[in-house]
Amino acid sequence: MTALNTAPRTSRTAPARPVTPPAKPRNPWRVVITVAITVAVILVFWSVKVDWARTVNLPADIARYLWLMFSNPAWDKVPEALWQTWRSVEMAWVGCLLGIVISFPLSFLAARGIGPAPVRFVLRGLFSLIRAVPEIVIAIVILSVTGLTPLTGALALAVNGIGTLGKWGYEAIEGVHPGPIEAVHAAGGSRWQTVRWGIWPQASPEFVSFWLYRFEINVRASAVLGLIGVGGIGDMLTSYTQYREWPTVGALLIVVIIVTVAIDLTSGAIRRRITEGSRVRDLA
Amino acid sequence: GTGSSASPEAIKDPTELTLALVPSQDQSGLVDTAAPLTDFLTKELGITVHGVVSKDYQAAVEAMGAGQAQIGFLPSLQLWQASDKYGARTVLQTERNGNISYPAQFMTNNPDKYCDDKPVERDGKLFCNGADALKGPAGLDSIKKIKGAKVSVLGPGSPAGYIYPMLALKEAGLNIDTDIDKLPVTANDASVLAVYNGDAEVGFSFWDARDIVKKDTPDVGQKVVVFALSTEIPNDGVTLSKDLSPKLQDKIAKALEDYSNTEAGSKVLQSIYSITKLAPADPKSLDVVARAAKSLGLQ
Amino acid sequence: MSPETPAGAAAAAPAPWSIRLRDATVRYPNGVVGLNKISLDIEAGEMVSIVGLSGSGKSSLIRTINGLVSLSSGTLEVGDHRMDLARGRELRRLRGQIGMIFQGFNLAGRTTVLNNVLVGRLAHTSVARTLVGAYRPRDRQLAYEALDRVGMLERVYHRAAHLSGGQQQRVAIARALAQEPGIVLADEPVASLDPPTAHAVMGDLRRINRELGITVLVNLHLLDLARGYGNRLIGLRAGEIVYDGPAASATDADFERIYGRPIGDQDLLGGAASSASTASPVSLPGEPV
Amino acid sequence: MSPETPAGAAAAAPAPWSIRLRDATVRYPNGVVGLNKISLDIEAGEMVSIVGLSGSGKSSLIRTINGLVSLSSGTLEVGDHRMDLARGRELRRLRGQIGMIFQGFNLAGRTTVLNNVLVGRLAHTSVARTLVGAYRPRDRQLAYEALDRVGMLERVYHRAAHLSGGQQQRVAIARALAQEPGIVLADEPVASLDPPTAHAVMGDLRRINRELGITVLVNLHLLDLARGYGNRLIGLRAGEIVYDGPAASATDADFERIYGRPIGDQDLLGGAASSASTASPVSLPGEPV
Amino acid sequence: MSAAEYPGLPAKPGGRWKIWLAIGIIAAITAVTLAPGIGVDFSLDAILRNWRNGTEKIGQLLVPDWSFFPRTIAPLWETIQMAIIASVIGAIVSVPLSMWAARLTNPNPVTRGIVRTLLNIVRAVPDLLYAAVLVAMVGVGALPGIIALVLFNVGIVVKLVSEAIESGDPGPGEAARAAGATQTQINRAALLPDIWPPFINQALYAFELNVRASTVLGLVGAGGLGLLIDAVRTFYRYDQLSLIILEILVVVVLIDWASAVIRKRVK
Ligand SMILES: Nc1ncnc2c1ncn2[C@@H]1O[C@H](COP(=O)(O)OP(=O)(O)OP(=O)(O)O)[C@@H](O)[C@H]1O
Ligand SMILES: Nc1ncnc2c1ncn2[C@@H]1O[C@H](COP(=O)(O)OP(=O)(O)OP(=O)(O)O)[C@@H](O)[C@H]1O
Ligand SMILES: [Mg+2]
Ligand SMILES: [Mg+2]
Repeated sequence: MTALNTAPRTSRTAPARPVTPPAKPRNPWRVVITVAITVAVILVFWSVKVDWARTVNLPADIARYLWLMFSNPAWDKVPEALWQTWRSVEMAWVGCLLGIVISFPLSFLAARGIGPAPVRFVLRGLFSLIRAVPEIVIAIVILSVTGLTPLTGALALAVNGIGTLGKWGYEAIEGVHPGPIEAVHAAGGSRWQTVRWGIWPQASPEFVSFWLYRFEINVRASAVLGLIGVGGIGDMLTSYTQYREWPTVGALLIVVIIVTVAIDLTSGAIRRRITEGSRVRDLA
Repeated sequence: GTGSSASPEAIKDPTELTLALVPSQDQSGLVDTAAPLTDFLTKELGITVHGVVSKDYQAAVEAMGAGQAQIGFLPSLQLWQASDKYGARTVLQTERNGNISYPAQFMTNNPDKYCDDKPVERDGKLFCNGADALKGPAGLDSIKKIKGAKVSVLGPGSPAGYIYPMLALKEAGLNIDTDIDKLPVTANDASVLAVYNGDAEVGFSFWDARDIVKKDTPDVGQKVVVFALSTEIPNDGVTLSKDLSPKLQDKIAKALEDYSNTEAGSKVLQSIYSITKLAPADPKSLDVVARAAKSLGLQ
Repeated sequence: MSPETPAGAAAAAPAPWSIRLRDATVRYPNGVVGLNKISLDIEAGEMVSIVGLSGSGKSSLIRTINGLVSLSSGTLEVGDHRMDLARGRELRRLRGQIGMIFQGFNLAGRTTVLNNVLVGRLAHTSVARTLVGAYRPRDRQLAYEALDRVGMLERVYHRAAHLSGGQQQRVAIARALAQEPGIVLADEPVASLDPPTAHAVMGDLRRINRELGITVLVNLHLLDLARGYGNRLIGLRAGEIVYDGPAASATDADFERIYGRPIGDQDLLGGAASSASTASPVSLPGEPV
Repeated sequence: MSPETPAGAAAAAPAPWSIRLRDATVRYPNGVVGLNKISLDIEAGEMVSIVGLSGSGKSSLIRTINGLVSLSSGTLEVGDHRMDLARGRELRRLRGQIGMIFQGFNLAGRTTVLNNVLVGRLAHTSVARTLVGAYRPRDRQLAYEALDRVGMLERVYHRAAHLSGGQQQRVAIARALAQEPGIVLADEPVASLDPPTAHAVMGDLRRINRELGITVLVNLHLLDLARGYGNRLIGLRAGEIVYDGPAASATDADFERIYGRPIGDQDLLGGAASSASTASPVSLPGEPV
Repeated sequence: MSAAEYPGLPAKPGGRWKIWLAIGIIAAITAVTLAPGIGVDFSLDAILRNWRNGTEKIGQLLVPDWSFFPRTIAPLWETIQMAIIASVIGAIVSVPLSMWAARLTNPNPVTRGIVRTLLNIVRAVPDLLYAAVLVAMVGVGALPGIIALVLFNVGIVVKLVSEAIESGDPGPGEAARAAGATQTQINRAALLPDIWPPFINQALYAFELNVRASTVLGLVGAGGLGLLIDAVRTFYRYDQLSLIILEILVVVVLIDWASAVIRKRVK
């Protein structure tokens, strides 16, 4: 603080008296929580047995594996890779669609201010439960119903999707700006009218964004589903990785990357189209 | 998917069959499809047979239990579980290069400690303590020295990566809970690499998992020495769901066995499953696995 | 009274409504007192201006009247109905009769101007129609009329977010008009408008008050507008009514009471501001807690 | 001239700067023409009010001057520098000399008032200091002074989002003052303030103009404020200058030209609005495309 | 129609066909993905016939074996440990990357494109593959698991946060730009304060994912719940599996609660 008085002053703006701000408010809880979290993280880092020195060679190793994979990719595996990619995409699509259809109404019922408290509680529990069950276990339960078919994969993805989409959904709904909701209330709108004209116009871009992202996740989740035998590009990738056929892995990766980048670009374009209003100009 | 559980008296055979093939860990190639095999069976049985390659043991067994798969090519422990849990019948056992069984191997990167003799080289890989016989059991006297060492082990469902080596240690007088420092891995190649990289002093795997990682680490045969082999583990085999009538079961078993005896059939089986022959199963040989698993307190 | 407007039937022009507050107190969850024991009678068909410093409770008063903020104590009657006791369908029906123009517009930015105005018809539209957006022709017609009235008809299919501040303000007014309300509550409806537009909007509010007899309450920052357009002026300070009387005859002393400091010529926006060069180290008025 | 303010050294009081536009045209990417061939000379130390309908280009003009909107054609000189050609470090240094008060405040709502005001010191702060938030004591001192000046010092550690509209406005003004600017550009700085506060803010702008000689440009909706506080008045219509002259002597005919329709008494916010009962079906002025 | 509807009403803008086109495309893709042979072959019949199998399995999962609890403590702790480390490192790395990847915080389309493409690639690679390759590089143990999870986290957090940034308010950034700030300063001083709530939210979500992704950790020998799940699955101990799921559920609910608290506080 002493520095304030010696700070060079210009003749112009300086008020006659030195300006002292009010005392900084203290928030003991904040300090306690920050310290607690920091200490916990440090303890965890300290307690885990990891030889960090091993990461030194990582760049060289990465270069070596990249060379192994991409110096001479096994192009002959590409047709099969494309077929398996289609498998992944179709399971992802059906799973995503089903997940959306089911989670969409549920996420509204689970949002504060829309669903009655008991319903909300049950639904949130359900979403959490689904997210707690490992994918493979969900797949095995469904497998006993629909067998070792891609349908099982799609259904497993759908069930899984309900957990995440439901959670994202009610979070997005609760996060919308309250103004338009208030306007609907003030005009005498009922609960579902509020949902349609107070919430949905605001939350729709987020929803679409989550749906597209979920689709992307589903395409990649086929690695796990591949284990049970329903195929997919992820399964092919891990299999060849386990057998260390790097040229094939390289070719597969090229396919995967092209496909997922294409999905990302498409979804980005769709999202931009929806949120157009908040478009930002690039400035000099 | 087809079929549903049926009462034993009046079994109506399904109009479609599903064959679940779980790749065995000790095969060198990669199984993508069981198509040649299912094509053959479809023709032979007059019933459409779909093939599915599943890499998850539990998924395959549960599929058989729920009537979603009727024919299973499963590893030994799962063969036994399918029959124990769901009444499936193990009909055939596979033969590789004339063997109907295979050993688990104990590997080390510290041959000075575990080898009583000088390691010898076979096919570019080192063995000691007579493990170069390539037939178990061998060198089991030396495994007492594992006490206190860091050991890479697979999941408890793996006969070669867990059950048999652990049983051997137990029989050698070690307490498997306290006497060794377990480094869990989930695949045989990882177990080899753990020893190769020095993360573990000793590792378990099927014989000879070093071949898998040889492509990346050509010197694995020199750095990782196999110093003991466990008693022989039964090969994988073919099991049939109880949803099938005994008549159809026999028909399938016979068709497969005959197929493996033809030169063309043997070639197909070799290509997709690295087996040379299918022979009638001896259910008792599976009991060994079950007993091994039980004695480790896993059931 | 009780203007029943069953969905499907054309609504009759609603009778103007009175507003009656008795010892109304609003205490926000964080302890701030927004309104402090206010008693107030507004007759059907009055046009009332409300002025006061920022934070004096103007918005709180307006929001209390249509039930967006609930009373901590006291009673509120709107028309013949106990607004403070109304719940569910009854509350929605009452609110449907009260048009509200929000300080921050409260438009759904990503949907069209038309859809925003149609929100004003929700109280008369079934949920099924709402969900698919299939409003009846008569409701659309009312929306067009309201937009026409504020000069925004040509923007009917634009996104609300693409409009300038003044234009958004006008859409918000159209939404309230589309309700065919018995009462209009306007929270600083001209804050972001240029003078001609501001006067047009105020004139419009006065016109619906005079021609249709709708009760109108307007929060204003501009004293002259408050004086010029209201029949009655209410001054708030720290959640209490410090002035209540005819608008035209409010004196400088009254404003002094409302704003808590002497009001010189320079404080009337119309005043000769050039005389305000006295501005010494600025002391801005603090708000009431 | 060229006020060099290397980071670390104390800034000398900047000399007031002039602004020179020649045939300046701003065409937005969607084809809308914001400014149409404007030529304008503003001398150092002037205080200029800019009025015009909503959408007439007031904000575009202000934003052009500090380079937030770039010219489609024409030239812009600020002080001795070609602002339209400046890039990178040079552009940032020039902007550091121009304080800007935005129409929508543009505060970061989730951080403190102090941090928002310190944004005004960024041009004089190294990136490293910014990253860890370690502003120099002198910069902090300038921020406190600026806050003190607008009466917001006691709120220094409050979150910006927790302030009322008028308070946010004042924080935004403090941010501009903390820059120690040579030019202040203010885009409707009093739109959400009550009259006493509005006059205090305008008085403050006039004071920095008179005492420190800082060039000030203010966009205003209120004719009387524009007339009362500006030395010079510029009227915009559809992106073109339709009036430029002394503020005090602007006539009703001039305003008529600016707003594109006759200005009666009722259009001056101070006028006797009660005479405006003529309001037939309202015809609101349309904006320029 | 619209012309007659109201005098002076402008014509409805075109472009509604685009919505129908989109619906058509979605329907077409769905039809293809459901087609027998090349598609998923949706069979309601099988579901109706065999749904009992599924409820039976779920029934088995509903009876946790509480006596198994002591054996799950160590693996649970190990999993949480890994998850914390990976989340913290991932979060720290994600802050600058998110800003690089969003238009609002990085107006340069070239660097933005590079970062986004790299992150797309990072996300495209299955975590199992990372684990397999990393074991060969840095050996077995916690390290490859942590690295795999960090990559996984960065991919997700950066994607979600950069999207949150783009839909945010550009105003404060503009104010800082007008005050002569560099892009880095703008990001730090004006935009970061409003970004951190979604950031914390996504980082917590990634933490939850990490707990669930423990199978990856198991694969590379870091132990944890993944390995235990594999073990109990091998012997069909649905009762033990159910206890493990319950434990993960507790963690998930706790994280949910934490992120709800944070959301409420920063609103
Ligand atoms: N939701 C709320 N929670 C807590 N306090 C509130 C809330 N809304 C308003 N207040 C407080 O209540 C008091 C009255 O606020 P109100 O919005 O009615 O003022 P106002 O007269 O409309 O001011 P302005 O002219 O700035 O709009 C203020 O002190 C304000 O801080
Ligand atoms: N970013 C933009 N992109 C496209 N058009 C714009 C943009 N910003 C402004 N415009 C248009 O340029 C014209 C001038 O806008 P400007 O914001 O300068 O008006 P203004 O005089 O400040 O109006 P107001 O009083 O409502 O703030 C308007 O027609 C407006 O729609
Ligand atoms: Mg208010
Ligand atoms: Mg403007």
